[in-house]
Amino acid sequence: AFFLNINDRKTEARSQYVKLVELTETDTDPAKWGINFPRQYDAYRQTAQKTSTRFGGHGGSEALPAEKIERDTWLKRAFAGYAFSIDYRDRRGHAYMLIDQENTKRLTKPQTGSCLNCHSSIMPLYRELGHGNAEAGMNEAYKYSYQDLNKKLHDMGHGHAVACIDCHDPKTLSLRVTRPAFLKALRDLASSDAPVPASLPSIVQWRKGPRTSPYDPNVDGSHQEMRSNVCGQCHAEYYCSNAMPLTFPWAKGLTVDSMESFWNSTKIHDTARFFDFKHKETGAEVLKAQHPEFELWNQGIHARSGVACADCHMPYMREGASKISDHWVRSPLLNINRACQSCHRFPEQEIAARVDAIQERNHQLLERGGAALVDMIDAIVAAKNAGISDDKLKPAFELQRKAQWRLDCIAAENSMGFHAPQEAARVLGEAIDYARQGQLIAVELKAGLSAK
Amino acid sequence: AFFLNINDRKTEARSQYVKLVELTETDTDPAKWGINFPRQYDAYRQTAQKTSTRFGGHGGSEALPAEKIERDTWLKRAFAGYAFSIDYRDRRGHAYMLIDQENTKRLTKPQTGSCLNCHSSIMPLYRELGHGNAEAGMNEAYKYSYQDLNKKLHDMGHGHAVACIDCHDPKTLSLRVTRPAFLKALRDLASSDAPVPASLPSIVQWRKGPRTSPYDPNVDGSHQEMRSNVCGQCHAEYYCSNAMPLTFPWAKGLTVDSMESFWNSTKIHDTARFFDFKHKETGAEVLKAQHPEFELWNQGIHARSGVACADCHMPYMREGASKISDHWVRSPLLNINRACQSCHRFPEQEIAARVDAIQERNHQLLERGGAALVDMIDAIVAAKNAGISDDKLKPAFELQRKAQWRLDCIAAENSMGFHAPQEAARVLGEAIDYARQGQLIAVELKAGLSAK
Amino acid sequence: MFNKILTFIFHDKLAYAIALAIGIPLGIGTFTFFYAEGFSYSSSKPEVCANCHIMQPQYDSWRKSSHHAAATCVECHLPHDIIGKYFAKGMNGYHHSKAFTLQDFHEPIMIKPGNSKILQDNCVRCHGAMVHDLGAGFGPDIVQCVLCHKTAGHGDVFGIGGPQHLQKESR
Ligand code: HEC
Ligand code: HEC
Ligand code: HEC
Ligand code: HEC
Ligand code: HEC
Ligand code: HEC
Ligand code: HEC
Ligand code: HEC
Ligand code: HEC
Ligand code: HEC
Ligand code: HEC
Ligand code: HEC
Ligand code: HEC
Ligand code: HEC
Ligand SMILES: [Ca+2]
Ligand SMILES: [Ca+2]
Repeated sequence: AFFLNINDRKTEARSQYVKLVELTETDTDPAKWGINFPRQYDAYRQTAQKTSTRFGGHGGSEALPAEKIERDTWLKRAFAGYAFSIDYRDRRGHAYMLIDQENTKRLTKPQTGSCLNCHSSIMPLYRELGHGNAEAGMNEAYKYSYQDLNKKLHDMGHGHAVACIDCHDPKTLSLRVTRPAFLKALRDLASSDAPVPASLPSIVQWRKGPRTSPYDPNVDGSHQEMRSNVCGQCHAEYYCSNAMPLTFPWAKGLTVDSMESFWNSTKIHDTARFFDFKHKETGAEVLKAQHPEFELWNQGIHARSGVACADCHMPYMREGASKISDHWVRSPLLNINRACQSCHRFPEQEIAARVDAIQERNHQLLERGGAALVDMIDAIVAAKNAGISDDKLKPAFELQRKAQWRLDCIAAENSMGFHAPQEAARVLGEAIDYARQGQLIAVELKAGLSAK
Repeated sequence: AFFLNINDRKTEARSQYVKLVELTETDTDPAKWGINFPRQYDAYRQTAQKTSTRFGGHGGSEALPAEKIERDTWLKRAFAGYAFSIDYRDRRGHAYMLIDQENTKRLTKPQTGSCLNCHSSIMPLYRELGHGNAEAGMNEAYKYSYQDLNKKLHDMGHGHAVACIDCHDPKTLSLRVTRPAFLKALRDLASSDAPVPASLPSIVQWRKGPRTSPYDPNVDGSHQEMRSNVCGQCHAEYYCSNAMPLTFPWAKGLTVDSMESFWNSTKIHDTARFFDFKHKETGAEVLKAQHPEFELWNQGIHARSGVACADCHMPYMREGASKISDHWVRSPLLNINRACQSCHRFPEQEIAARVDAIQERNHQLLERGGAALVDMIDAIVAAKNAGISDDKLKPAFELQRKAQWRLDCIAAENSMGFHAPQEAARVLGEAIDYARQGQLIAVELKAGLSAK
Repeated sequence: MFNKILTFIFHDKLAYAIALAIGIPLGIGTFTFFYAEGFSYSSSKPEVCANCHIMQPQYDSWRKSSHHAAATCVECHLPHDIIGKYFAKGMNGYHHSKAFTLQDFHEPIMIKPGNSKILQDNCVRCHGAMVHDLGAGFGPDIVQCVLCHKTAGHGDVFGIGGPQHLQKESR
């Protein structure tokens, strides 16, 4: 029967590879795993290759990816006074994640150890900081400076980019989520009454159950869900500083609006309403969005249809007599036949054209939003120079916060709208409206008309 | 069946029926066709039934569909000074098309005979007006008043709503397009170098060919294309008045932008740049969009994938051993299993939920656009009252024209964004931006600041 | 095996009860008998499935699918351990016959969870060697093959009257 059959295959799967080395929870070095799984390891190392598509991969040299903030100048205006205005580049392959972090000029401003959560194989270090308890460890990490914790990491010999052990159980090889911030965020989401994200039907099940033990994707999640969760633990919006432990804003849901209301109801430095930074030119307390891939994808039709990150970014490939997952995690556009055509039986150029049409529309609207944002900032600055008080300008600041959050949610998201085309466009439409409204208020105030 | 090809089924269907009566080009009365094809006729008559979905079908009583302009008050502001501000209701079933037209209060303003093009079985009348040539007839029709031509129609005994003969050849029963305006529009589009619409690959073929005879969907179009063309001859943006023959703005392409540039480069009353009406409150010369279903659907993934109007709105249904097309043309949401599940093997409620999510997003953005439009109109009026000259306000008028055109293209389209979700949202995003920019200019002028 | 019985009980208690009570009402009984017996000696003859005009579309599409030479209906849709086979035939036989007789089934016909499991089982039965890495031994809820290989048995699910030209292109 089906179940028996699978169990047979489980033992089969384990016994199938020749186990040349024992793997344990402290084996962060992919090279050692590579001895048992040479094919996955070889692909994994490919992530060091330079790749580039119209919007994906990265421009610039191999030495250093292109500066986003130089290409899209409105970004520099938006992040004025924030580390991202110093240095903000194209992302690149997994192999670079630690180096690129160590080299970013954003570190010229003090950064926290939490940064390492998604840029290194940090679990053993977390466990040490937490005396065996990883979550406790994460709640210590933010108190360290980036430099100190990064040194600790290297000293312990775990100075690796995301490694096998971050997604796999070294004994059974099953997929698993290790990052405490992700686990806590889903725990809170599950126990709230927020709408269940499309990609996590297992939360619906859990809510129906006795709820004796808190929701845990590693226990309650289906295998197909895990094929996305492993990515979601890093490709997600977050806040990380030495003010509080690394936080994902998911307790009210994964939409742009529900994350915003989470941040708005969060306190920082005990008293103040949460904000990422005070905008240098206007003084508005604004939010910064970072790579909300997991969140935006969840609003799209693919997540709804049970299509996982790995389905497109790690498609199966034939290797001799068997199939393996392509561990060269990269843009699916570099691999359309495997990444898309098993489900979409259209010619490759037709599929590429569909993506381009979606991304082009999104890009147009994003540029339009950028222009509106800059106009708003100019107008507010003009009003300030004309002597309008911050108190009067408060409504304009609120609108800047709203507009910038929405614009950034799509700009920082890395699929140029593909993961959820209509939702991305809706969010940009709102961003444009708020930016123009903010501009109007500033103009009216400056002109001495009462802002209606 | 998945592959069972339609031509088989057509012959199947045709060879099935016992020809009890001869049918000719003057047999507009569906009842007579019904003698040969009782099943299609029975379904066809069902279009007289009241149907209603969240956004589809119509509210209001059977006697009279609900007034759109009362429900969405911003529409009334947008159409101030135009017939649509007098009476603009929900659409309903095909059976009503002639009655509803005859009864609309829009006729209190003089209307042309061209109106009948899409509301009646007009072809015999066109041929008479054109001495055998239907297109020549259409080019006469606009000179008649609606009342005169409608009387002629009834006198000739062709006072029927869209009838079998409008979509079918009475001899072979094959699908065909009869309306000259549609044929001319595609002819012009084909011979231009505008991008080919997704739904018409046959134009690509024709352009490759010798081009000896002009493009004609009845000759060059594939069967699957015809399953949409028959609808596109009416569910399309148009201009019709006694100033020029009925016109579809397709010579530069089917996108919102290319139709706009077609109208902008069209002359009316010989000299002036084309416009539908002068806005009563602002005096801007604006455009009116009508039901661009064919155009918007063409921007969506379904058209790209070769999915025809008839696939969703006239799905095949099994009658015993044979399959027939459901001639009760209506909202697919009333018929999800046949309309959608033949391709999407998801539970009905999941499919309904997907549509609702798409329409809800679109509706939100549309309402937001309506609000922006009203704010702009208010601001322009305020500026006028403050004595700003129309000359100074010209840029604001231009923006009103752009904003209103885009907003209307999505508001007048009848799928609440479903036919092309991302494109609809993009267009609304632009509409919002232009409306707010227009408002800004008016505010700045009023405040005596130079509009930048 | 037992799990499969359970899945069927779960999906059609009524059918289960009736199937066990061998004194099945005659009309359906003989139908079921014909259905189940029919296959025990010609168990790989798709034509038998196509006996039912209702199965014609699947038959036609199967003949055009990548598997027409590789697998027959029963090889994908019936379990391959003796008891399971008969039990499933009994259930499907009863169920489909009833549905066919009463014409009360949902259209388009869609596979039910119980039969999806059998199907998945059969994919793996033939392709185990190729896919035994998949899921990295994760467990019972390994990815469903049909998520990506919906076309294996019947080609593209474009739907009746669907995009003809694309069906050609996509070959
Ligand atoms: C249906 C296929 C699909 C799914 C599912 C999907 N993506 Fe993508 N993803 C894409 C495409 C297509 C792009 C655009 C690539 C490009 O522009 O080159 C993209 C882009 C990206 C990028 C930027 C890639 C680059 O080279 O710059 C990241 C990062 C990403 N996706 C992560 C994710 C994550 C994390 C998930 C799951 C939460 C996910 N994706 C789900 C198809 C998918
Ligand atoms: C431990 C954190 C972490 C995990 C887990 C993770 N990523 Fe990433 N990913 C990153 C970082 C950091 C980068 C950027 C690296 C850089 O720019 O130096 C990145 C980059 C990428 C890129 C861009 C690659 C390129 O060539 O531009 C893609 C695509 C991507 N990730 C997809 C995924 C998918 C799919 C998964 C899950 C299967 C995943 N990631 C899991 C942290 C992670
Ligand atoms: C929740 C996971 C997570 C955390 C925490 C995180 N990053 Fe990243 N980081 C990513 C992912 C995913 C990418 C790749 C996608 C992208 O570039 O948007 C990335 C990309 C980068 C890049 C390369 C692209 C760029 O932005 O120039 C740098 C540098 C970087 N991160 C630095 C940092 C620093 C410094 C911190 C701490 C303040 C930090 N990261 C915290 C996940 C994270
Ligand atoms: C495992 C199956 C699967 C994979 C892999 C997959 N898709 Fe899809 N895709 C779907 C499903 C399911 C839908 C929803 C429509 C439907 O039900 O057919 C969809 C919808 C789409 C749509 C229309 C929706 C929209 O957002 O406009 C596009 C475009 C698309 N996919 C492109 C891609 C591309 C590009 C890739 C590869 C990078 C890809 N898909 C990979 C299953 C898949
Ligand atoms: C993929 C399926 C699909 C295709 C193809 C499609 N439509 Fe639709 N159409 C819909 C759905 C879904 C709605 C929304 C119905 C509702 O809101 O009740 C709709 C709404 C409409 C409406 C309003 C219906 C009502 O009851 O108010 C009209 C008119 C319409 N479509 C015409 C067309 C035309 C003309 C074409 C081809 C040019 C077309 N549709 C192609 C699915 C489709
Ligand atoms: C001769 C012109 C004409 C043709 C051809 C035509 N329609 Fe219509 N259609 C109309 C008119 C006019 C109405 C509105 C009737 C009314 O409101 O009284 C309408 C209404 C509809 C509605 C709304 C029905 C409801 O219950 O609200 C749908 C859906 C629709 N048409 C789809 C189609 C499709 C699909 C085709 C092609 C198979 C098609 N139409 C062909 C003119 C036409
Ligand atoms: C190119 C085809 C076409 C032409 C020309 C046309 N209509 Fe229509 N008409 C339609 C379609 C399609 C619908 C249904 C979709 C909708 O209501 O948006 C419709 C709906 C209507 C309705 C019912 C809904 C409403 O708007 O209240 C009225 C009344 C109507 N038309 C009157 C007219 C008049 C008057 C004219 C001439 C000025 C005219 N039509 C010209 C195609 C056309
Ligand atoms: C608005 C357009 C339209 C009108 C009006 C219309 N039909 Fe059809 N008819 C179609 C379409 C589309 C098909 C599907 C053709 C195909 O795919 O082969 C069709 C198919 C048919 C068929 C072939 C068998 C089948 O059902 O697929 C018959 C017979 C038929 N129609 C008879 C009629 C009769 C009788 C009337 C009038 C009572 C009528 N039609 C009115 C559009 C229309
Ligand atoms: C003849 C086949 C066919 C029919 C009928 C059909 N679809 Fe689709 N649908 C597709 C294809 C093909 C795609 C594009 C994605 C892909 O390649 O799978 C798609 C994509 C979609 C998507 C994702 C794209 C988007 O716009 O978000 C939705 C939602 C959808 N369809 C809903 C429906 C609904 C609702 C109906 C019925 C009213 C319907 N479809 C009827 C074939 C069909
Ligand atoms: C007596 C007529 C008949 C015969 C013979 C028949 N079927 Fe069916 N089949 C049906 C009907 C009716 C349905 C729809 C039942 C429903 O969906 O409730 C169906 C549904 C199915 C389904 C999908 C629904 C489900 O229960 O999962 C599968 C798979 C299937 N049949 C396979 C087969 C195979 C394989 C054969 C030959 C071994 C076969 N059928 C022979 C009438 C028949
Ligand atoms: C009775 C044994 C058998 C069963 C059951 C079976 N297959 Fe196959 N399959 C084969 C053989 C033999 C081939 C090679 C045929 C060929 O290359 O034409 C094949 C080829 C394939 C291929 C490659 C050709 C293609 O369609 O792209 C795929 C994918 C595949 N099978 C998937 C599946 C899936 C999924 C299932 C279950 C739904 C399944 N198979 C059930 C024997 C089987
Ligand atoms: C970013 C997450 C991630 C990282 C890092 C990762 N894997 Fe995987 N791995 C996956 C996913 C997702 C699958 C697919 C699992 C499934 O479908 O059940 C997989 C599957 C596997 C499998 C099962 C066979 C296959 O290819 O599907 C092996 C073996 C494997 N990985 C080894 C490794 C090794 C060795 C490394 C380090 C060099 C590694 N993985 C790093 C995510 C990851
Ligand atoms: C997430 C998508 C996905 C899932 C789920 C999946 N496959 Fe595949 N499969 C693929 C892709 C992509 C290829 C093509 C690999 C290549 O060409 O290198 C493939 C290839 C194959 C092949 C070889 C096809 C050939 O060309 O000979 C077989 C057989 C196969 N799969 C069977 C299965 C079976 C059995 C299952 C379920 C246990 C399964 N697949 C699940 C995506 C998938
Ligand atoms: C290679 C494996 C394979 C073979 C052989 C096969 N099928 Fe299928 N069958 C499938 C797959 C895959 C599906 C789709 C399941 C899904 O959608 O989850 C399916 C679905 C069905 C369904 C459910 C309705 C539908 O169309 O989705 C019926 C009925 C069916 N098959 C009957 C048959 C009949 C009768 C035969 C023999 C003529 C046959 N199958 C041969 C794999 C196969
Ligand atoms: Ca953030
Ligand atoms: Ca118009």
